[in-house]
Amino acid sequence: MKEVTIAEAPQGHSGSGFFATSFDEAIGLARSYSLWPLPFATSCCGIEFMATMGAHYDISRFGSERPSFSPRQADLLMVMGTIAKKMAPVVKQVYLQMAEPRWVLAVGACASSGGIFDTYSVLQGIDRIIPVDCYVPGCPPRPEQIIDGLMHIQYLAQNEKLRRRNTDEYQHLLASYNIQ
Amino acid sequence: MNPSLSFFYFLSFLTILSALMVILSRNPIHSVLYLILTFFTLSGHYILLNAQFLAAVNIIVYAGAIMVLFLFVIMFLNIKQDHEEARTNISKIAGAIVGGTVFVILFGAYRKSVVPSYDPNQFDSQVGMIESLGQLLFRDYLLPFELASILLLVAMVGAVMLGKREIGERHF
Amino acid sequence: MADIELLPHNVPSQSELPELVEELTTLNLGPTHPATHGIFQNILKMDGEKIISGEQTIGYIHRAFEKIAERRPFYQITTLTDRMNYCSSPINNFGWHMTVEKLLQIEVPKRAQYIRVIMMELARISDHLICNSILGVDTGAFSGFLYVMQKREDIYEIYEEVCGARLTTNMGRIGGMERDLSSTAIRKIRDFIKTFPPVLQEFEKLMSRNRIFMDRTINVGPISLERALSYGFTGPNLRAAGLDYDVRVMNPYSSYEDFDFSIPVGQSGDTFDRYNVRIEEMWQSLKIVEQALNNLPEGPYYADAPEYYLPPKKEVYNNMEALIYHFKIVMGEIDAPQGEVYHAVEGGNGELGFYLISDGGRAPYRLHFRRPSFIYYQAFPEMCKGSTLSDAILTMSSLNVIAGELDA
Amino acid sequence: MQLTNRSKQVSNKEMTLMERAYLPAIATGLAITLKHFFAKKVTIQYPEVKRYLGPVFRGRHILKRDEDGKERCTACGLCAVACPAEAISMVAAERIKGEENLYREEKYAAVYEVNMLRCIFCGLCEEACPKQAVYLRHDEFIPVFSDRDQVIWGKDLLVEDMNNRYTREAWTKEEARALDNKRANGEVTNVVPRAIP
Amino acid sequence: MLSNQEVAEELLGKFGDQVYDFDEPYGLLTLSTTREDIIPVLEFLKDHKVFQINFLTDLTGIHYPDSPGKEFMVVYHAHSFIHNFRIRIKVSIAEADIHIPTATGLYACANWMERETFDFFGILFDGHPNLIRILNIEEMDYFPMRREYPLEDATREDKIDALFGR
Amino acid sequence: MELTEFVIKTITIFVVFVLTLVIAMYSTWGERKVAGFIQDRMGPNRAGPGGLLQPLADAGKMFFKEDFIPALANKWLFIAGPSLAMLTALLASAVIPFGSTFKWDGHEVVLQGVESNIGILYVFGVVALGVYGIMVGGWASNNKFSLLGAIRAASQNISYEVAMGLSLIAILMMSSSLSLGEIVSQQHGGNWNIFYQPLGFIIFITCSFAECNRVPFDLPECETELVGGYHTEYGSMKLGFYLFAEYINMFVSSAIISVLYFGGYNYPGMDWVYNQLTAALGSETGHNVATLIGTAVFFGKALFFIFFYMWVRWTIPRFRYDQLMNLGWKKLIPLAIFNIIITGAATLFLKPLITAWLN
Repeated sequence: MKEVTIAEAPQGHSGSGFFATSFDEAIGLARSYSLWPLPFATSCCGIEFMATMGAHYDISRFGSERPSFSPRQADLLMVMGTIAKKMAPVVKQVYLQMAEPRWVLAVGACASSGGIFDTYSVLQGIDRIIPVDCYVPGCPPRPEQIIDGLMHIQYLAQNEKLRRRNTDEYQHLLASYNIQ
Repeated sequence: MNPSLSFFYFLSFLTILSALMVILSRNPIHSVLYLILTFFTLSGHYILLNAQFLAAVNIIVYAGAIMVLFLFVIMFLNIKQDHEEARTNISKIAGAIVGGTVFVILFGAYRKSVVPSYDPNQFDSQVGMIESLGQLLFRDYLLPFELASILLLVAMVGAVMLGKREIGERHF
Repeated sequence: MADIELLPHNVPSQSELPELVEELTTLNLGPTHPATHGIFQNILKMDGEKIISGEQTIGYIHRAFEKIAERRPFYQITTLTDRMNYCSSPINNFGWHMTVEKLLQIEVPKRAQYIRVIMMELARISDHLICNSILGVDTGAFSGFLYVMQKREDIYEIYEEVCGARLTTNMGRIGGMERDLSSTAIRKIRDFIKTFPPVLQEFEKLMSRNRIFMDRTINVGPISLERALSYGFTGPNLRAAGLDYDVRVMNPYSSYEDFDFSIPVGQSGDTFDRYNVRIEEMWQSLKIVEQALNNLPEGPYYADAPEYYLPPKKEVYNNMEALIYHFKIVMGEIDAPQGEVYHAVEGGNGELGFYLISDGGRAPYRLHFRRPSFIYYQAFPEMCKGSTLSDAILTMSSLNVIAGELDA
Repeated sequence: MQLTNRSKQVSNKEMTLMERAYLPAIATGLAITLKHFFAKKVTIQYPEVKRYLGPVFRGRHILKRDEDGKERCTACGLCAVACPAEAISMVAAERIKGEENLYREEKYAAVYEVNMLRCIFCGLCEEACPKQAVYLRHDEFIPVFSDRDQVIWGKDLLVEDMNNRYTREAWTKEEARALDNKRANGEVTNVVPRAIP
Repeated sequence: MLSNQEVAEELLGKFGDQVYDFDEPYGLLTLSTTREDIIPVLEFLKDHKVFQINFLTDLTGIHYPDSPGKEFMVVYHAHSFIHNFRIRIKVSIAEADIHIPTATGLYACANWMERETFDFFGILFDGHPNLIRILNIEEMDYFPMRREYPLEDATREDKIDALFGR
Repeated sequence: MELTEFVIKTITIFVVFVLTLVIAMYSTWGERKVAGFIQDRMGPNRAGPGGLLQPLADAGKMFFKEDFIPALANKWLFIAGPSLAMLTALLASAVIPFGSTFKWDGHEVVLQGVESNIGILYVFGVVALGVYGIMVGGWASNNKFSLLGAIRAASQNISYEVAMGLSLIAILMMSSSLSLGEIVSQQHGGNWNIFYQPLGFIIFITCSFAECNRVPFDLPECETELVGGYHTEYGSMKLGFYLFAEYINMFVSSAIISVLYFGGYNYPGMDWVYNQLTAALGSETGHNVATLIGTAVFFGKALFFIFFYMWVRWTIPRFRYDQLMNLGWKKLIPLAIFNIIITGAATLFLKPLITAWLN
């Protein structure tokens, strides 16, 4: 009954040094193999995400095939496709609704920087409204590159301290985006 | 005190508490949930009385179906708490009087009634079992049983007729 | 850091209590709802599960294509059309190129036309595959989707062989093709023709005659022919309503008159009709691809129009004239005549029109895309009125609204 | 209404008795999925197994050097103009004496930057380059970035490494076509081995 | 098969000099009309027993800032499926009086196309049931497709504009 | 109560509990693998060999995810929802007979949590309560999609319970007992109820699909319509409980199906195996080994049905709400009643005839 034994432990709020590093690592590993993505697919990259989900590339190998369309259940926000300024508040709200720990993957040129759409209506990269952990170049990126991005997020998840989300640094990062 | 007696007291306490909470809680959803809890504890009593079948049916029918519908309806209507204010003092007083009268009558009835005791040596442990229940229902009380079922059928048909009426449509 | 004010947008998980006063609830479908595929919003007034009325908000990925087109030389607009209907970008590309060729009055050689037909029909297959399999996903059958997606992967492989990209192909050039079909590409197309039918048949077996699927789709989101015409339906959705209008037959372009194929039509314009029309169109497309491949003429794959088509690299090195043309074309200084052109092709979703006004400059003076999705999506509230939420979602996915095309 | 003689009615909404009974269709479906359950899996185990990218795949940018290791780019700026995403920028400089072994032409790009997040890999720069200097590699793509600062790639990352030169079967589409014709006629048989079909 | 000549003559007969500027660029019958007559012309073509030009293919606007008094133009493309005949009708309007009647009464599909045109150019379609922005955000205070407004997002930082006359 | 008996009972209950949990846990892995294999994919294979640590990874992640309660939600009920779902799901496994008996040092231990004479009614009661978790959770989330999901779940479960109960009555008429242990032992050897009750079986399995909210009846949570249905607002382990409860329900209904229709731990030729084993290993050990084999057979059957659930899920589309109701009320209930009549007629007339003919 692994769950029960874990559940009795407090959630990382007690003093430093309470958790052994190996425990951090175990949870990091667990997180990294259970990154449920929220596919925020708006355009072309979303079609490539279908290919990534498909039989040829199959992101389920990484434990990420359960797309959580509800932000509460997602660990990884995959923003795929152009984010217009009209859409920007929605993206931000979805990000706000996600529970910690959350990661953001900007897939494709449009989401990362606006791509060719250097226009009045397009947000020039989602990192202007939410913090982004990983950018995937390409227009659209190949599924391999999307998987690369996912693996990078896995790497981040594995190397993240359990308490990172409570640090001043992280709070400062969020504050710079006007997120409390 | 033997274990089943202490269990009886515990159950009774829970029953009364949850029954009280049914009428005391302000949120109708909570009321329904407490009512379900009451049914549970009542089923516990049935089990103590060695009537497992009744206990199970009580849960299946009341807790499992009827209360689900109650909850269903309340969720749909979503009665908000601000409707509390609609209750005037008169209704409160009337409620108190009615409740008090019922309580007094019950208490009087309890005082007058004789609680029959049983003889452990002659007690038939199968009396609450499904076989004896079936014998009773389908042999001794067959007519009332069938009448009740017809009554229920009529009620059901009526409910369907009433509920199905749509705009611009008349059934009767 | 730039900050954007939070607008009172309703994301599904943020909703207020249902109103008690009127018994209607308002349900926000989108823009992050899974069935809207993340791009538009439907505000539905519902009575229980029944939809009373709907209102749409679109523009969530408006990218100002038409404005960009006014600033880009003709050849760079291909990168825009690629991203318009990204499920079938070659059709968009070639449609644009044909428009410019019409303006410049360039005659494209037969071989290039046939290659275009092959690519466009493959694109149509991939477009319809996505639409129909997503319809399957929305009814809850996920496996069929992944079975046919494997074949779409094959189509992408063919694209990749021809142009080097999977989705945003940037495949054609004004005056012809960027490249000829290589022998590998031809082999892959032949493989595809051989291996696709069993997969599509399997998909049909899985879905088409399954009663659950039929019950879910028959009489769901129907639209009468009259209303469909009034709403400007074209393509499979119009054909499902019963009119056999197909640009490929009515105004043949790119040698479509050479091929023998039929136009599938439905009966009452419901979801099942749309599904069946798309399935049949895939069979017809496959037929066209086969014919085009078998009759692929020899010859050049680009027109003899040195002012508009980039010269070979070797020429650029050695030939002064070619070098000048090269510079002129890349700088966008080609001599486009003044004039206005409307050209339409049969896109994945219907008549994809390009209305181009040129004032002789390096970029179009005005370029307007007639985007079928944009035009017919406005019929959605009427189509889903009175049906349930589940029906509305199937109607939406069977309409195959592509966000890039919708919002442009 | 019928406009052409090519129309074909395709939608049959009548259900047969068998179709009405739910179960036969469900059984067919189950049979199909069971067949797939035991079928060979098509999945490419990506990080370990890499998929063949195609001979003309448009991947990572590279600035070619010629055989002597001299940079081919002459900073004419055609690629920058051709770029629809306006992702390429460069600063031209005159070659001074003693740099002949570095740059092939008299003018060269002192700075050549590609914004990898802007780039849409359309291949127009490769097509525009009159000096055959910029190419999109067919065998490699851009890695993911974790930071905004890394995305503008300068010459240090773009210029070809002479120790690990980038080769291709054919450098231009004309060459590719000629090669393909030869291959189709059986004149060239050294078929490059492919990673996976 | 319907010829351009036939339709043009019929229109001239019905509307006289209210329809003018007949042209056939690339074989497509093009004509201009006035703001007052556009709806009657469309209606006439739609209800015509023979022509049956009853499909509105496209509706869009164009901005000509350099032609005073005719700064804006609304272009209608209509189509007759029966005859496979296309027609293009143009209406010029002035910036000072930027109104034109709506075609939503004739064609349901005109609704969004007109909204789009309004969104892009600010052309007001009188009688339109719901003339609000469709693609851009509600808060936008200009009409982006007018030629004087810039295309680019002003906040882009990663570009050197001085390069080669971009 | 004797102490040893108490200890034995405790151990049995604990084993049943753990087994249920482990099976449910690995069902999540199984579901993903089966989905993958059906769809020509690999399924999870990075977390541990063959992805075997996947459930642990999910659990680990969920426990350490931020525990979030929406501001407008009803806090207590929001927490009560998943707890109720989990509770009711786990309760049902108490009466499942996993095998016959263990003999040990003179004791005879029944491999069943609780031997009750109303076992099947108990299961029914618990299943009937299962809907509360969903309803309470869906309502407490204060989200329209959740509420819609909850309402769908409630009406669906109530409707299909009726048909399920009616289809069961035929079985009860044949076995004339409510005890699951009794029903199983009546199907000794290959004498399974499925041969007598094929129609009842089809109705029962259809209804059990509906009770578990599985495709084609997964309307309460269907992704494409209601985002996540009743668990839209749930994250972290609360969501985990909901998902877990679904898999436990699946296991329980698979077990019940194999008990009711496929003879539970009975298999053809078990007497022969029993005799061989007792002859070879002595009466006690032989008996225990035979029991173990029976238990293994039982789990084999239950796992097959879990697989069947998944197999169906990844094959067919789902119903629409009104079609689901039509199917439940207008098709399955009449069919079930018809089945009862047939069974009654058969037991009354056919059985004596056959017995007479045989004699």
